[in-house]
Amino acid sequence: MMPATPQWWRVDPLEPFQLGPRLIPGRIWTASGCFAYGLTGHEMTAPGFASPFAGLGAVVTKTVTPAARAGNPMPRLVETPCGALNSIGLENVGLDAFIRDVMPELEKRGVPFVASIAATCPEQFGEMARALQETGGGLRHWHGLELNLSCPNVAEGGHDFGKDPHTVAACVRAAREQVTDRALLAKLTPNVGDIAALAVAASGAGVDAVSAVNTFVGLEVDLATGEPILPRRFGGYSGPAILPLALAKVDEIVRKAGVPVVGVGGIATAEDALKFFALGAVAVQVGTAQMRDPFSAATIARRLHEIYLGNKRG
Amino acid sequence: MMPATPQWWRVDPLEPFQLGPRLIPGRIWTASGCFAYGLTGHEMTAPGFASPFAGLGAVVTKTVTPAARAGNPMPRLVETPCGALNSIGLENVGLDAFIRDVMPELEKRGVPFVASIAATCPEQFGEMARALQETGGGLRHWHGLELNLSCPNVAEGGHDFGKDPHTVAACVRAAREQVTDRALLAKLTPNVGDIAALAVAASGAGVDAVSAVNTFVGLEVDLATGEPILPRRFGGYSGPAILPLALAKVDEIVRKAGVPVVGVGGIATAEDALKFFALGAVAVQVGTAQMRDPFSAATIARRLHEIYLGNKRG
Amino acid sequence: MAAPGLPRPCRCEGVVTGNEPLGPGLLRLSVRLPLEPGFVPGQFAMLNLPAGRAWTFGRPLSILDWLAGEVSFLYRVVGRGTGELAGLKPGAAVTFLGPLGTPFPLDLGGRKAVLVAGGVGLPPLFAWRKQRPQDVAAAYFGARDQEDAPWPLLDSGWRVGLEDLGPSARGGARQGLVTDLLEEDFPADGTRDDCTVLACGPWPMLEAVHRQARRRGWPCWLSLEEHMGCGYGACKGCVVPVADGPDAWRPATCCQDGPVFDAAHLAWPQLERT
Amino acid sequence: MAAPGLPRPCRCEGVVTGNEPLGPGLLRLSVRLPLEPGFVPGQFAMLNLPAGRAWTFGRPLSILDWLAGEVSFLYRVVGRGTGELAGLKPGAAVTFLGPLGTPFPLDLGGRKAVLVAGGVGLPPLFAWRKQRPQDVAAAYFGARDQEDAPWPLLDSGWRVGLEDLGPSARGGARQGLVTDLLEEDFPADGTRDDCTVLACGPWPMLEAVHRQARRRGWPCWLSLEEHMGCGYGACKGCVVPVADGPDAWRPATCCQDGPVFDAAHLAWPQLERT
Ligand SMILES: Cc1cc2nc3c(=O)[nH]c(=O)nc-3n(C[C@H](O)[C@H](O)[C@H](O)COP(=O)(O)OP(=O)(O)OC[C@H]3O[C@@H](n4cnc5c(N)ncnc54)[C@H](O)[C@@H]3O)c2cc1C
Ligand SMILES: Cc1cc2nc3c(=O)[nH]c(=O)nc-3n(C[C@H](O)[C@H](O)[C@H](O)COP(=O)(O)OP(=O)(O)OC[C@H]3O[C@@H](n4cnc5c(N)ncnc54)[C@H](O)[C@@H]3O)c2cc1C
Ligand SMILES: Cc1cc2nc3c(=O)[nH]c(=O)nc-3n(C[C@H](O)[C@H](O)[C@H](O)COP(=O)(O)O)c2cc1C
Ligand SMILES: Cc1cc2nc3c(=O)[nH]c(=O)nc-3n(C[C@H](O)[C@H](O)[C@H](O)COP(=O)(O)O)c2cc1C
Ligand code: FES
Ligand code: FES
Repeated sequence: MMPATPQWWRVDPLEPFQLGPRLIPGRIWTASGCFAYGLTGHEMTAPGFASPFAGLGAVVTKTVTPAARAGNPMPRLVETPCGALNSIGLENVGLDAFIRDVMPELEKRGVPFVASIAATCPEQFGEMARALQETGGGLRHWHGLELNLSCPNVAEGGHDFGKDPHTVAACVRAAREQVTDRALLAKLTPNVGDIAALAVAASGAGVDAVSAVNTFVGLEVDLATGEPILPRRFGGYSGPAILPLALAKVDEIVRKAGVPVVGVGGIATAEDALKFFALGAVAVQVGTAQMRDPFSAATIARRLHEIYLGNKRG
Repeated sequence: MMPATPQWWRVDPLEPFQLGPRLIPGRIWTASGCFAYGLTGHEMTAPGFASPFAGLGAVVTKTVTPAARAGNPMPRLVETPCGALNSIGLENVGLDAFIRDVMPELEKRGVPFVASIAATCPEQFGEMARALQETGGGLRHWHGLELNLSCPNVAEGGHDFGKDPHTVAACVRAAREQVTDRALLAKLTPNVGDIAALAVAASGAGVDAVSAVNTFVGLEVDLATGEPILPRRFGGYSGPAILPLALAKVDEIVRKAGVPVVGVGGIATAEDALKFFALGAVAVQVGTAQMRDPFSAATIARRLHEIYLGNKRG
Repeated sequence: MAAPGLPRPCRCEGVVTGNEPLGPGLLRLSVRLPLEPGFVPGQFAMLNLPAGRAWTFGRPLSILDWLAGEVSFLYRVVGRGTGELAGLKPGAAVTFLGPLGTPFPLDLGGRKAVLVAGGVGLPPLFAWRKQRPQDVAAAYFGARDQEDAPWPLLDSGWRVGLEDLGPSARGGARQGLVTDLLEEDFPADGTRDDCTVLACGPWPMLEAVHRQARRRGWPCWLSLEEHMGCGYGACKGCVVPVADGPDAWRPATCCQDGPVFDAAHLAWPQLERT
Repeated sequence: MAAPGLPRPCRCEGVVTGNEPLGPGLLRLSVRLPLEPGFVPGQFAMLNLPAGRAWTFGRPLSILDWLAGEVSFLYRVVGRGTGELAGLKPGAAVTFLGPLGTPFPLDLGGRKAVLVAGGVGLPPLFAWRKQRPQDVAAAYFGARDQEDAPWPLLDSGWRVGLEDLGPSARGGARQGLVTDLLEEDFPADGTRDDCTVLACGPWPMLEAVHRQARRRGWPCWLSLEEHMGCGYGACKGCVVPVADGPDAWRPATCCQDGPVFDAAHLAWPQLERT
């Protein structure tokens, strides 16, 4: 009982496309935090696939901060009937280790990637961007920089940081000054009343696209105790449950702000991805589904390629 | 594989409780728009139940506006894997017919009810409240007034109306002046960055509790056409998918604003309801689940009463 | 409120006793229920799966028959819900809310019924004919082709029209639309003015049948289909425009005011626009 | 990355070939897979249901055995996932991602293994014993009571300790904890210093076993349990604190760096705090 193949789909997700100054290898990406640094899962096999990286346009790497972070206490994940809450707390190796260990390895393995960074002020974003540019400028597989302006799990600043259009603009500007020949993206929080305003601000300050959306603030209660399950009470809600919410946010941005959007949120199948493309997204990212199945994004890319070929012939 | 009976639950949901000036018959309510005007379903039977109204603390009636409204074109509902989008567009009989036909009938049948109203400016809220008070003041079963400050489906004003704390306060004040001996509630939109600020405003202006939350803005795409399914593009997202989001909003209000909350959003089982009570909600409303099964709220009330009795004995 | 005289709807869990295919993607589902309020032809039930696997909303299916504690349905697999229904084996649990809605009139005030059923629109008219055999002037069933027709339900009392007759004319089926058959049997020359049409099926068929009824001066009752949420008048998710004075209309619920409407009460300009 | 020398994990769909109860809420699941990379004892798989009914995250289960295209698991029903697994009949589809994680060492450098298993912690040690029978000095299995023990898996090579022995001493079971049995067989007097402990089971058991190993100067490998999202190192949802220099610690992943850890590498102060 699959819906009929959408006749309107005439784009090859495996075809490189221009995003700002950069030609990106494809339109199906993995989302930050759900596929680590793109160095995990290379050895995995599945019937018909060379690896989970087959056909990926980019891996958006786990957000790194200026210094390494140990993240939040356990439990960090709560499954819900149609999604999950996470409270990883931005555990990451830090910018230096990322530049030193991760980037060269991605380059060596030929993994197309977009680096994701978070900081607590515009200046820091600028410094991180400069550091990446200095070392990464020569890398063939480094395609873009995503500014994570929205992680709801970080105590210092994270929460309200990305909700203010002025701050968003300032962070973008600082990064854009440093990174001019790679695609620059701002990842927006959906936990605001007017996400289009954030997109307008980011666009005015020079991003090539916004990534929408990051997780929604959610909470789950432990019935045995009556207390929230996650140690920080709140977590980021992701997975199929948020698909209609993410689609609404993307539509708002596309129609009100006219800014290119990379769609994220609840994508688990090719059909889910198509819904974002139908609204005008230029690419999509697969998050939670990639955790369940490392071949999710590769499967989506292949299936959309097949639909594309079918429609081209037909 | 039910979670163990929560030992901390020591409240009888069937016991009347004080909410502002009014003693409300119980803590399990139905949500506005999901059980019509409380005049539907009386004749229904289910094994062990006298009617779907057994044990209900209140029916929050469908929101009425000053004049009758025909609502939006079809389709008005889209089912999603874990919830639904609706775009009813506030179809309602209008305030006059509500006062003339609905209220006396509810009184006659002994249905405890909270009237829900929506208007486009504070003055109108005041006038509607006065009209209700004039006719309803003598009714035994009229327990409260819920101001719907958040319907995302109404073109004129509805969308951004309830997002501004000042407007919220003004509407509440206008209604409070007229209705002093019934519980006054403001139903808040979750589509804002800071719902606690709305709750603070509503509380400062005199509500006895806030109802949180109304639906989240969502969108679904028709894959055949690539267009949104709903004629107004967006719809209100409800059902189990929004439970963790609603819990987060309620927790924010309780802990940041300290305002009494009636919890709404995704409740389908007694366990779901308990999660809201665990966070401090004084009552809960059942919406989408009541549409699937008219005995949902009654079943939840009975089950929580049983758990209460068990814990009292134990 | 259910109109007076209608059975009280019940909400209960039932057990599947049969789910046989009557054609490709066409099945008859039988469910044993603990309660049996009975039904009037044209009424439907909201079926769902039990907690844990339930869909957000039930699926409306017309009641085909209800005998000795067992209610039955005829349905076509079109999407998620009917697809999952088709996978149920005897013994599986389903939830039932029904009977719901305003049915076809049983008393036609002395007129004779012309029953017109298209595809899975058969159940209400099958049930009507079963309850009032003596009042039926003619019964038509139309479908796309042989595979589309639930043959075990179609005894010789039904004249069957198939858009695509195919090689073998099973059960006396004829090539053509039900409206062609009706046109043949009842010329619009005023000779037969004592009938009432009762119809259920796809929208183009209902429109055509309605035009035929008007030309013959027959009363006409149509069972309409709308996407539903609650099925019992609680959500206003299933509206049908009905006339409200000249040139004006108002929304009625398909689930409670309908699904069966007197065609004369419908707001045709609004209906035709959609 | 899987450490060099480990089999390449695969993601594929399998078919349930068996799902027998070995006790109340205790089952052995067998699944036929199209690929067979093999496994090292201590590795696990993420199991899930196919699209449409899948849980957000797979459920980690240790691999018990893998023979002739059929992989098997021993599991206890504790919640939604294992509850739904228990309902699967032969022929049902499941998705499989595995083998995953860092296993127990197979080569103990000449030392003898003392295997300690608690409840559903049995699979890794069952598999270890099957692969290296000659290297086992002793094998202990502990459980709450008779009903808690998967008897068909416990041949006479296992010394069984039950907290509540009950009326009949089945399979030579003894009253008491596994640590009591170990204490009995291996007095902490230095007479037996050539062993290595491999343990998997509930946390209090692991802590106790670790203390016993330290007292005897034995290396100690523990298989830990944490809630998991991805199971393959992608999400950092399953961290275990490991020592990082004196007094410092860093998060390691239970799914990739573990589930088996050298007890000497764990950050015990942090572990004991949780
Ligand atoms: C009063 C009434 C009686 C009906 N009786 C029958 C019957 O006897 N036999 C039969 O085969 N079908 C009948 N239908 C149509 C049947 O309800 C739909 O085919 C069914 O709901 C499709 O569900 P799905 O999940 O398989 O399809 P999907 O398209 O996946 O469903 C998505 C949503 O749309 C709704 N929907 C989709 N198609 C229809 C439709 N045609 N009418 C109403 N809602 C729809 C579903 O209920 C669901 O909420 C009846 C409809 C109504 C309103
Ligand atoms: C490496 C590893 C190997 C395991 N091997 C086995 C085994 O061989 N046999 C066996 O019976 N159990 C084993 N477990 C525990 C098993 O994974 C859980 O019992 C199971 O995930 C519970 O799922 P549920 O949906 O039934 O429970 P729920 O409590 O409903 O699950 C909710 C969530 O919590 C997680 N969760 C709950 N309990 C545990 C737990 N103890 N450990 C990890 N996650 C948990 C679930 O995976 C799920 O994401 C293992 C755990 C790990 C980490
Ligand atoms: C476990 C987990 C970790 C995440 N970590 C990050 C992160 O480090 N940076 C970031 O920008 N987004 C992070 N996200 C958000 C995802 O990138 C994505 O925006 C969100 O999960 C919605 O998409 P999904 O529904 O496909 O998962 C994380 C999400 C999950 C589930
Ligand atoms: C069909 C439908 C109609 C609704 N109409 C109204 C309404 O008129 N007024 C209102 O305040 N909320 C309305 N709501 C919102 C619900 O009252 C409730 O706040 C929301 O659906 C979340 O709860 P739930 O997940 O239990 O449905 C409506 C919801 C649905 C699904
Ligand atoms: S389906 Fe809810 S009113 Fe008809
Ligand atoms: S479960 Fe995702 S890193 Fe371990």
